[in-house]
Amino acid sequence: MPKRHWKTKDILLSITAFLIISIVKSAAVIGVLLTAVAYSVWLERKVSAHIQNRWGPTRVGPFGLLQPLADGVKFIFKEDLTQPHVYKPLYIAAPIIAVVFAISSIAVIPFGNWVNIGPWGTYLQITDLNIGLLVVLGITSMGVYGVALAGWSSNNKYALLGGLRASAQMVSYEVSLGLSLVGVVIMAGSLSLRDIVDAQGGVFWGFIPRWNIFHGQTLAFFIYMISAYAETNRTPFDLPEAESELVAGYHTEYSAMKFAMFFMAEYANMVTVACIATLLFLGGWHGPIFGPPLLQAIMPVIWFCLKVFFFMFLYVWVRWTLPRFRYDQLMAFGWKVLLPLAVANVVYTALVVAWRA
Amino acid sequence: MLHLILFLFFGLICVAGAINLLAQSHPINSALSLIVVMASLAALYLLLGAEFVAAVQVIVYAGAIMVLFVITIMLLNAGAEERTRGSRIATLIGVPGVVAGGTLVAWTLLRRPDRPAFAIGALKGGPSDIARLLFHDYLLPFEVTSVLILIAIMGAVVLASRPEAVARGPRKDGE
Amino acid sequence: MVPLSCYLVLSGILFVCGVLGFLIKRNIITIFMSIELMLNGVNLSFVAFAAQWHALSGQVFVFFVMVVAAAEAAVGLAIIIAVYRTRETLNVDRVNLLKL
Amino acid sequence: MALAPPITDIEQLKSHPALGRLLAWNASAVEAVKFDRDELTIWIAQESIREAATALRDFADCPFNYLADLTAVDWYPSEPRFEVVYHLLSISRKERVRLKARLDGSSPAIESVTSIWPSANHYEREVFDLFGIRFTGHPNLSRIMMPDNWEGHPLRKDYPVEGYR
Amino acid sequence: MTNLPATFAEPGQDGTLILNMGPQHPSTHGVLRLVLEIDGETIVRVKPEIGYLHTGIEKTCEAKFYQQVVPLTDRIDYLCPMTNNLAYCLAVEKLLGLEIPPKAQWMRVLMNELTRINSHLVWLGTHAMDLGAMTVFLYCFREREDVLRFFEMVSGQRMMTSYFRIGGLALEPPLGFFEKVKKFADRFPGNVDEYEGLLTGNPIFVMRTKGVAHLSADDAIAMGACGPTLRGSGVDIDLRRDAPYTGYENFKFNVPVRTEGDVFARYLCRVAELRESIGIVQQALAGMPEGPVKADAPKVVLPDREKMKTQMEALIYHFKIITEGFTVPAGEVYQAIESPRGEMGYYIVSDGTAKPYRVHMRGPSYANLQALAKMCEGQLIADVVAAIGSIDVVLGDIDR
Repeated sequence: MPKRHWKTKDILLSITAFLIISIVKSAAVIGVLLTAVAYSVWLERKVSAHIQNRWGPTRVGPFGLLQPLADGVKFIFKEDLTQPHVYKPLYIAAPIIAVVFAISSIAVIPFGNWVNIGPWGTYLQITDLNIGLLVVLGITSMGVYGVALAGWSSNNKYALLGGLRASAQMVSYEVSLGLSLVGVVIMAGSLSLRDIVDAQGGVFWGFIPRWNIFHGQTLAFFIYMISAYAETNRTPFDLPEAESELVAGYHTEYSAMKFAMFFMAEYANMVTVACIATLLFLGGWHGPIFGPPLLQAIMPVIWFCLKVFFFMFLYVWVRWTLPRFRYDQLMAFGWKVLLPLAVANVVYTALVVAWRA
Repeated sequence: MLHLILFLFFGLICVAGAINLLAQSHPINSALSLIVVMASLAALYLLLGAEFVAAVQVIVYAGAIMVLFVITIMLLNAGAEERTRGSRIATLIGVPGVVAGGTLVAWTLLRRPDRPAFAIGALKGGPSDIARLLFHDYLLPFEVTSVLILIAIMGAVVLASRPEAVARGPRKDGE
Repeated sequence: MVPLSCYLVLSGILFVCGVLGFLIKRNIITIFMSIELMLNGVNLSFVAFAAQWHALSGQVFVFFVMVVAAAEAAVGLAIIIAVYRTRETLNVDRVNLLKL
Repeated sequence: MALAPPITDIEQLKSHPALGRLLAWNASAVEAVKFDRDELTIWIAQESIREAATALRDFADCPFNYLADLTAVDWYPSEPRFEVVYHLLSISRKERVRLKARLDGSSPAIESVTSIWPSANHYEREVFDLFGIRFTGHPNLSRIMMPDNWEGHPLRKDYPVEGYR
Repeated sequence: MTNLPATFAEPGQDGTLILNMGPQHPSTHGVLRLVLEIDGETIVRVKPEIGYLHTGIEKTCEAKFYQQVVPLTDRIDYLCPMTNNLAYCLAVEKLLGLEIPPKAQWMRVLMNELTRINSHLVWLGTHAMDLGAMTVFLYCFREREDVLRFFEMVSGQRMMTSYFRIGGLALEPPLGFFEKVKKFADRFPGNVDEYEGLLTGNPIFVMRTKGVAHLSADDAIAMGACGPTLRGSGVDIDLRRDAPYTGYENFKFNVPVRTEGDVFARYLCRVAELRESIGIVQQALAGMPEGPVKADAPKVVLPDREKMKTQMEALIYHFKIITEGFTVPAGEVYQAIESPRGEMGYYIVSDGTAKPYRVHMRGPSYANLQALAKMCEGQLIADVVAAIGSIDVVLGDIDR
């Protein structure tokens, strides 16, 4: 939003307009996000099936496209079991915490540039903060409570071990995750996601896009992806819910909608990670623009979505290819490999930027 | 106006969280109310224009330090607090004393309020300004704290790791 | 428009709550959390003063406090774990002897 | 097609390493011997089973270091009622031998061989569970297959097949 | 006493936690229950609790005619029915002194090796799935499906085959069977390459398995481990080679042995065995002799259907075998064969009647399970899962 000077007489009007636009944007983004979450489950099932010589969901709708709907209905109507020995307030709060923090980080993620719809114009983003990246990090760092409290309040040893593993793992990998982003921040000179994307416009030698991944941050990209996989508890880092050891880890005791909330949180986190990776390393909505004006207008969003889809696909691909780490190996990898590499990347980027300046 | 509403809102949450911390007997509830306090403090920092501090408050305090507390509580499987007779003097003299002192300070402050009304975002606490201060004017303290935290990490590792002899103590033999 | 004193009073309330927790709680972890609460109260007044005098140094101080708090939490919790291992209690009244 | 008749003469079988070793060690403990269908069976006096087992395991030429199987047979109603059967294998020489010890039916007990072959642990528990034969010196002689509160020992021939009524 | 699995401490002793793994747990392969005593995530002690599947097959055998026991043997180790059939049939044939014709022997070898492939595929899939690599599981089951189809072709059953009978086979293999097996045998090494591509070279898989759940050769022998578990610890023993049965002396194959004694070594042994087995299948197909598949022993072997309808004698024998069984000379045998999991032994005591006096099955998993406790001490919880996978337990085999 461009800067406005608030005056007392039109303050009410502008607040109303601001509220309406914000609510519409929020509703649209949340709607899209939840649909994306539902369909990433479908995508996961379909891709994994094809990796494994299976068909995946085919019964509900064409290509099983209505499967997420059926799953949702199933989750709602399933009996919601609450074991007698759980610590009830936290047991109920944990999935809510998980899903709320997973979804709310989408608020600062930009999907595209400024658009004009009739007389109104807006950024394709719920809100643009100049510390957007930090907000995302802060919100995702709060997500660990959902997992940890679920494990603790279930009053189950498997769940407790899962919760402990999850919290230790997420706190550890957050360090290298945060450090891997510092290089990008140094290059862009801003913490605003919009500025970071804007800094990646243009091309080298006419054909290589000036995305950060091609612009000295390749190492950071891989560190980010690995840490992000660990942060979202996905294979090969899915130890908190390693079904072969801990049955289902922190959500062993959950059923019905509460279980579905953890599921939603996991996939929403994946979407967030994919969005951040796209924005920070793959140039966000930048990409070749062509075609008729209407197409040109929505082209950036399409590019953004394609890149996010690529990351979601990568997630699924990795999950169904790799085995799982062991817990000590995971910790050693995070602290002894990723962290030094991330620090080295920060130092290197800082030196290069200082030398160029 | 908006500022006042938001201040009251988050301030009340803050106070409620702090009092809940005292009232709860189970440490995990106390920890969660402390997280609430910290999150609403972050909101207050935003009101004061210190947005970077607010973000760091959430990431470091709520996201890392309190996770440590929660992990410790989970790890030690701490149950509800048992009520024991603590130091009588602390309770009998300390509590009224502290409350009285606090009231006195509050009364002093509110009696003659200076009214430097500042609006939302009046002060730029952006990352670049903070960075300039931190890496220019306060470089030495910054480096000293980095050494401090390194030492703290090493100390924590040494303290928390158990000697091998304890873990594999001798036991009766035979199945 | 909120005057500085309101922030200071809020900060004071938090600090007092922390002190009270320190005095009346018997669980060592909760006592430790009370200390964090006091630090948070102080941080608030730092930020409020920084806003009042338009000086960012106050905010920088908050960072230092946070770093110290983080270091303190790490060491303190490690000590608590070590104590719990030998005493098997978290009640400070049962940890009042230097020897076992 | 026709089966060769079993050889029960100790003198004819002396060339077999296990029997040779046992005779050299303590000939009086060898109660009987049978070579039937290419398999050698040696009956050992039940009180010396542990020493015999040790002697076979520590036999330098052909160490019977692998306890392939341990089970029992119930010859109810004849006495001695039980036979505990040990199948030994020499990993290096690929020789097999079967040791047997006869036990009385009244309160069957025999020395445990867990200290010689630790693998006997579960086998002896199983025999105890299903036949009720006690193994003295076993570190944890408890039921393994049946529930802990089960009555009777199912593989005994006098166990009612349809359960206690 | 050093080799014994040490005691189980009282719960909470030394600040340890008792974790009940099983009997319903995703990776205990059936109803195995392991009581783990853990310190953090480190295993202090493992105590297997078994018996949840105990159905008393040994007792049931005593009430059946000799030929009626064959279907029971399928149900012991339900992943390798044919090897169980074979061990039992060999034992009874040894008691009877019965020679079986060469074609039946070669068919037995062929089916036996297919069974080994079947069992190893299930092992490989579940082992990989325990370590988080689920795709391998489905790949393995794709090939296992082919093997099960072969079982169905010869016996009409996919799992409980009962194809080997006392005195030979139940039926001639159907037309086109050998061609189909040949096609499979030609394709299969490529599939093994595929599995290995996903696992052997995968750094995470190697990290999870190398040096994990180590078992020295001495410990392995002392704890009675057998089969690939023993060979993975460097003990070179394979009954197919060392005590050849049913014509294995006519086949050339290597016995893979690894000396490392860890999960990875056992994995490599079994994968190498997959390749050796398919080699044996190829040899069996190439040299399959002609002739009958049943021994010429009318008192023991059921007559062909055709003869039964045309010859009076055959009808009488059929009637007698079915109604009163056949008597077996008194005596006892212990017949061991190399099942996919190790030494599968049948100890049968005959008292000269038509029913076995005592049948004891020496299950390889039962023996390997004892080694599990030894392997797991000092490892992490995740390693227990890898160790269970590496010894390839089948609970039907343990509990019987």
